[in-house]
Amino acid sequence: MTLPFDVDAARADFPILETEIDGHPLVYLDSGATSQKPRAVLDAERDFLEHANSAVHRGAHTLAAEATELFEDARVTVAEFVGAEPEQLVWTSGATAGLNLVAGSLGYAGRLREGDEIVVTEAEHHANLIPWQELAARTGARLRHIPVLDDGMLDLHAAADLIGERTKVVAFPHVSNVLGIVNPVAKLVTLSRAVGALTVLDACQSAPHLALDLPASGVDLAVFSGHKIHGPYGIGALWGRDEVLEGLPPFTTGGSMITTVTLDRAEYLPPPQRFEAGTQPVSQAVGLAAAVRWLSAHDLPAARAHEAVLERRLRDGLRSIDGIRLLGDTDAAERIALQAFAVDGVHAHDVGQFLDSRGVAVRVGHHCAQPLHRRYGLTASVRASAAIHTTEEEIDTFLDAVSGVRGFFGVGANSTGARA
Amino acid sequence: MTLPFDVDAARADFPILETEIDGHPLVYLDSGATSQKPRAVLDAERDFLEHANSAVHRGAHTLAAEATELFEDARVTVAEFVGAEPEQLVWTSGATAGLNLVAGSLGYAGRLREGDEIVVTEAEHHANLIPWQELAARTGARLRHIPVLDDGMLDLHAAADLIGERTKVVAFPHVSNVLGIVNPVAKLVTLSRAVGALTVLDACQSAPHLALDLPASGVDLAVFSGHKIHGPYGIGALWGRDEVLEGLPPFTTGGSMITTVTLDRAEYLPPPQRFEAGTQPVSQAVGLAAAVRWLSAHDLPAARAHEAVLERRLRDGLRSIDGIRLLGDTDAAERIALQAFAVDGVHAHDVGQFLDSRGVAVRVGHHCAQPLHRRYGLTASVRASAAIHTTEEEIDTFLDAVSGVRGFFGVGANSTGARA
Amino acid sequence: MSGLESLYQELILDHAKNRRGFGLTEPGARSATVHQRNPICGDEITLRVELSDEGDRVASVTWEGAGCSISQSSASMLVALLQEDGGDNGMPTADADALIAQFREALRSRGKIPLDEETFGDAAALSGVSKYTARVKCAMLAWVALEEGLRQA
Amino acid sequence: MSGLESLYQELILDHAKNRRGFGLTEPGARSATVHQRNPICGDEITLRVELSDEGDRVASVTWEGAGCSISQSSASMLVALLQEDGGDNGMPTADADALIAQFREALRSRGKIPLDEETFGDAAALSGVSKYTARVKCAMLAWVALEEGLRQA
Ligand SMILES: Cc1ncc(COP(=O)(O)O)c(C=O)c1O
Ligand SMILES: Cc1ncc(COP(=O)(O)O)c(C=O)c1O
Repeated sequence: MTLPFDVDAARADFPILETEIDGHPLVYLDSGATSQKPRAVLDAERDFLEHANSAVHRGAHTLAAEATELFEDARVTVAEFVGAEPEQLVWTSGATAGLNLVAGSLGYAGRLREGDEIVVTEAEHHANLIPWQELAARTGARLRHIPVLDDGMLDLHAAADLIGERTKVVAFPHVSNVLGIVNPVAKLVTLSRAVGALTVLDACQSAPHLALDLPASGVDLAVFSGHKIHGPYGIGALWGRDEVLEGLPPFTTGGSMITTVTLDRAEYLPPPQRFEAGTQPVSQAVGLAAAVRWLSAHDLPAARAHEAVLERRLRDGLRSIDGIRLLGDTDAAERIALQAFAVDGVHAHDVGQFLDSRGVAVRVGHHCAQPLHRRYGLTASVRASAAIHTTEEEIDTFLDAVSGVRGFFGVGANSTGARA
Repeated sequence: MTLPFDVDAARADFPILETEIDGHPLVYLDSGATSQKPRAVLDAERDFLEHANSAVHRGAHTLAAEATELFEDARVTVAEFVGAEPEQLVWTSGATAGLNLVAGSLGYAGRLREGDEIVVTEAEHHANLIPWQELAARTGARLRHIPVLDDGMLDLHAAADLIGERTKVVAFPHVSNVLGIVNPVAKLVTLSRAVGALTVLDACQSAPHLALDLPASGVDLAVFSGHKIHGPYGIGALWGRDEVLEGLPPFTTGGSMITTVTLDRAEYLPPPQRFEAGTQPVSQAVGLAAAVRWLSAHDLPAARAHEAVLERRLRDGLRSIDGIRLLGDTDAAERIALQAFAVDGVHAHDVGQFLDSRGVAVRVGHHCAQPLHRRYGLTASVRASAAIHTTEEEIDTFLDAVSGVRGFFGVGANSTGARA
Repeated sequence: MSGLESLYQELILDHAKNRRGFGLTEPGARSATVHQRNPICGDEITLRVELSDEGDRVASVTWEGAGCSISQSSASMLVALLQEDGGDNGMPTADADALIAQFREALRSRGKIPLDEETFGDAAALSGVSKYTARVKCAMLAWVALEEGLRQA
Repeated sequence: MSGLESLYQELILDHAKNRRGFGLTEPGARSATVHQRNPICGDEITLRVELSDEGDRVASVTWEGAGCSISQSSASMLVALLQEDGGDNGMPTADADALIAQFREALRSRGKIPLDEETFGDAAALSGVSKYTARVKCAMLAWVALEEGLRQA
C-alpha cells in the first residue's frame, strides 16, 4: 500500500504559500505560468553565491574549481532527472531560448528549403510556433498544423495525412498549457520517424508533473524551463540525441564554446558547450539541480496520484457550475491538473479579478496560445493550474469562488441580489 | 574635500569575502571574470521569490501585479544607471546574448550584403567577435579589424583608414577585458557617424567601474552583463537608441513579444518587448536593480578615486617585479584596475596555481581574447582585476605572491634555493 | 465597500452592459478610425471620432470592441462624458485632450488622485481602477484610442 | 609538504625543464600524429607515436607543445615510462592502453587512488594533481593524445 502524499510537508517548504491576499490565504493556482520555489532552491543558490561563486571552466583558483564542479554536477543531476546523459543536456535561458536555438540552428545549417514542411499543432504555445513561422519564412518551407478536435485531442488522422515525405520537422507540446491533455508522443514519433522527420518536444508543462525519460520517448530534441519546475528563472535545458546535437551548428556564439579563434574564424567545441555561448547562468543551474533534487526526494508516484485527485476535483467541480465552458474537456486522455475555462457573460479578466479578491491566483488571457483560443471562438480564458503543493481544500476554495462570479457580475439565473 | 572611500564598509556587504583558502584570507582579484554579489542583491532576489513571485505582464492577480511592478521598476532603475529611458533597455541573459541579438537581427533584417564591411578591434572579447564573423560569413560581408599597438592602444590612424563608406557596423569594447584601457569612444563614434555606420559598444568591463551615459556617448547600441556588475547571473541588458531599436526585427520569438498571432504569422510589439521572447529572468532583473542601487548608494567619485589608486599600485607593483611583462602598459589612457601579464618562464596556469595557494584568485588563460594574445605572442596570460571592494593591502598581498613565483618554479636569477 | 466592489461599482457594470456609443457610424468627412489593442489580455477597440466641420470640436464618437467590463464601461463612460459636457456643438478638441491627460494622470496615480464627478461624470466611478495597476490599461483603452483619433482626424 | 609542493614536486619541475621525447621525429611507416588541445587554458600538444613493424608495440613516442609545467612534465614522464618499461622492443600497445586507463582513473579519483611508483615511475609524482580537478586535464593531455594515436596508428 502506498501512503498518501504528504502535501502539508511539501507546502511547508514554500515560504510564499504563507502569503495573505486581502485577508485571504493565497491559493496559488498559476503554477502553469510560473511555479513557486521551495526553500531548498533558494538556499542552494544563495549558498553557492556566498561560498563558491566565481567563473566556471576557467582559471586555476580554488573557488573556480568549486564553482565548476557544482555547475557540472548540476548538469548531471538535471540530465538524470530526464533520463539523459550530461553531454546531451544544453543549458539555455529557458524553453523559448531552447526552441529558438533549434529552429535558428536548423536555419543556419541550411537544413530546410523551399518545398519542405514543418508540422506543429493547433495547440501550440507561441514559443513553439513563431520560431517555426520565422524559420519557414526565411527558408521558403511551409508551416502546417495538426488540428485540435472539439474535445481538445489532436486529430491523429489529420496528423497521419499531414506528416509526409516533405516533412522535415514535427514539433509539438507534450502537454498543452491550455488543454492540460498529455499528447500521444509515441504515435507522433512513429509517424515522424517513418518519414525521417526530426521531432521536437515542448516538455514545459510535463516536466513538473510527469516522469520523463526523454531518450526512451523517441523524440530527437526536447526543451523545458527551470522556472516552471520549481527552479530559478533564467535557466532551462535543451536535450538532444548525441547525433542530432552533433549535427547542429551553434545558434549563438561567443566565449566558452570555442577551441581556436582567429580574427577571421572560430572552431567550435562539441555539444553541449557548442551551444552555450558566454557566461552561463551558473547559480541558476545549481538552483535547478536543487529543484529536481527536491522533487525527487518525494514519493513521486504518490505525488502524481495526489495531482490526479486534484485534476478530477478541479474538472468535476467546474463542470458542475452553471455557465462554465471547459477547454479540452475529455476523459479519453491522461491529463495534468490544469484547466482552462470560459465563464458565460463574464470576461476572463473580470473573473480573475474576482477570484483574486478571494485570494485565488489564476491566469487570464490567451496564455500565449492565440490560435487555440481562436479555434474555440475565444480571445481569452481563465486557467487554474495546480502543483505538487496544491491541496484539495484549495481546489474547493477556488470552485466556491468561481460559483460566485456570475452572480457578482449580474449575469445568468441568480444575477440580481448577489451584490445587494 | 572628498572623504576617502570607505572600502571596509563596502567589503562588509559581501559574505563571500570572508572565505579562507588554505588558511589564507581570500583575495578575490577575478572580478573581471565575474563579480561578487553584495547581500543587498541576494536579499532582493530572495525577497522577491518569497513574497511576490509570479508571472509578469499577465493575469489580474495581486502577486502578478506586484511582480510586474517590481520587474518594470527594475528596468527603470537599470536604465537610469546608464542614463537611458526604460523603453530603450532590453533585458538579455547577458552581454553575449545581447551581441548575438544585434548581429542576428541585422542579419535577419538583410541589413548587410556582399561588399559591406564590419569593423571590430584586435582587442575583442570573443563575444564581440564571433557573432560578427558568423554574420559576415552568412551575408558575404567582410570583417575587418582595428589593430592594437604594442602599448595596447587602438591604432586610430588605421581606424580612420578602415572605417569607410563600405562600413556598416563598428563594434568595439569600451574597456578591453585584457588591456584595461578605456578606448576613445568619441573618436570612434565620430569616424563611424561620418560614414553612417552603426556603432555597437561592449560595455561589459566599463559598466562596473565608470559612470555611463550611453545616450550621450554617441553610440547606437551597447551591452553589459549583470554578473559583472555585482548583479545576478542570467541577466544583462542591451541598450539602443529609439530609432535604432525600432529598425531591428526580433532575433528570438515566442510569448510576450507579440500582439496578434495566427497559425501562419505573428505581429510584434515595439521595443523593448519585441526583443524579450518568453519568460524573462524576472528575479534576476530585480537583483540587478538592487546591484546598481547598491553601487549608486556609495560615493561613486570617491570609489572611482579608490579604484584609480588600486590601478596605479597594481601596475607599478607588477612593473617592479623581475621577469614580468604587462599587456597594455601605457600611461597615455584612462584605465580600470585590471592588469594582464605574463611571467617569464612560468606558464600562466602555474602562476595562477601558485597565487591560489596564497589565497589569491586571479584568472589565467586567454580570457576569451585569443587574437589579442596571439598579437602579443602569447597563448595565455594571468589577469588580476579589482572591484570596488578591493583594498590596497590585497593588492600588496597579490604583488608579494607574484614576486615569489619565479623562485618557486626555479626560473630566473634567484632560482635555486627558493624551495629548499 | 470592499476593494472589489469599489473597482466594480454598479455604475461600471451598468455601462458595461448598456454601452453608450457602441456600434460604429458611417465614416464622415472629418473622421478618423483607430484600432487599439491590449496585447496582454486581448481586449480591443475600434473607435471612430468625427470632428465638427471646423475641426475644432468632437462631433461624435462611436466604437466597437470586446473586452473586460472595465474596458467596455470606460469606453461607454467616455462617450457619455463627451455627449454630456459637449452639448449640442460637441466638446472642443482641446478640452477633450485635456480630459484624457487628466484621466491618465489620475489612473496612473495608484489611488492618489481621484477622478472628480464634476469633471468626469460617470467615469469618476473608474477611480478605483488606479489601485489595480494591471487594470489601468483596460480603463485607458478607449481614451488612448480617442487621443490617437484626435491626432489623426 | 604543502598542497602546492605536493603538486609541484621537484621531479615535476625537472621534467618540465628537461623534456623527454621533446621534438618530433620524422614520421615512419607505422606512425600516427595527434594534435590535442585544452580549450580552457590553451595548452596544446602534437604527439607522434611509431609502432613496431608488427604493430603490437610502441616503438617510439615524440612530441612538441606548449603549456603549463604539469602538462609538459606529464608528457615527458610518459615518454620516460614507455622507454623504461618498454625496454628495447618497446611496450606492448595493450599494456600502454592499460596504463593510460589506470592513469586516468587515478587522476579522476580526487586524491583517492594514488599512482604507485612501481607502475608509473616518475609519473607517480603526478598523484598530487588528482586533488586539483582543474589541473587533471593538463596532466592527461599527452596521455589522451597517445591513446588517440594508438587507435589511429
Ligand atoms: C569585454 C567583454 N565582453 C563580453 C563579455 C561576455 O560577457 P558574458 O559572458 O557575461 O556574456 C565579457 C565577459 O566575459 C567581457 O569581458
Ligand atoms: C507549453 C509551453 N511551451 C513553452 C513555454 C515557454 O516557456 P518560457 O517562457 O519559460 O520560455 C511555456 C510557458 O510559458 C509553455 O507553457
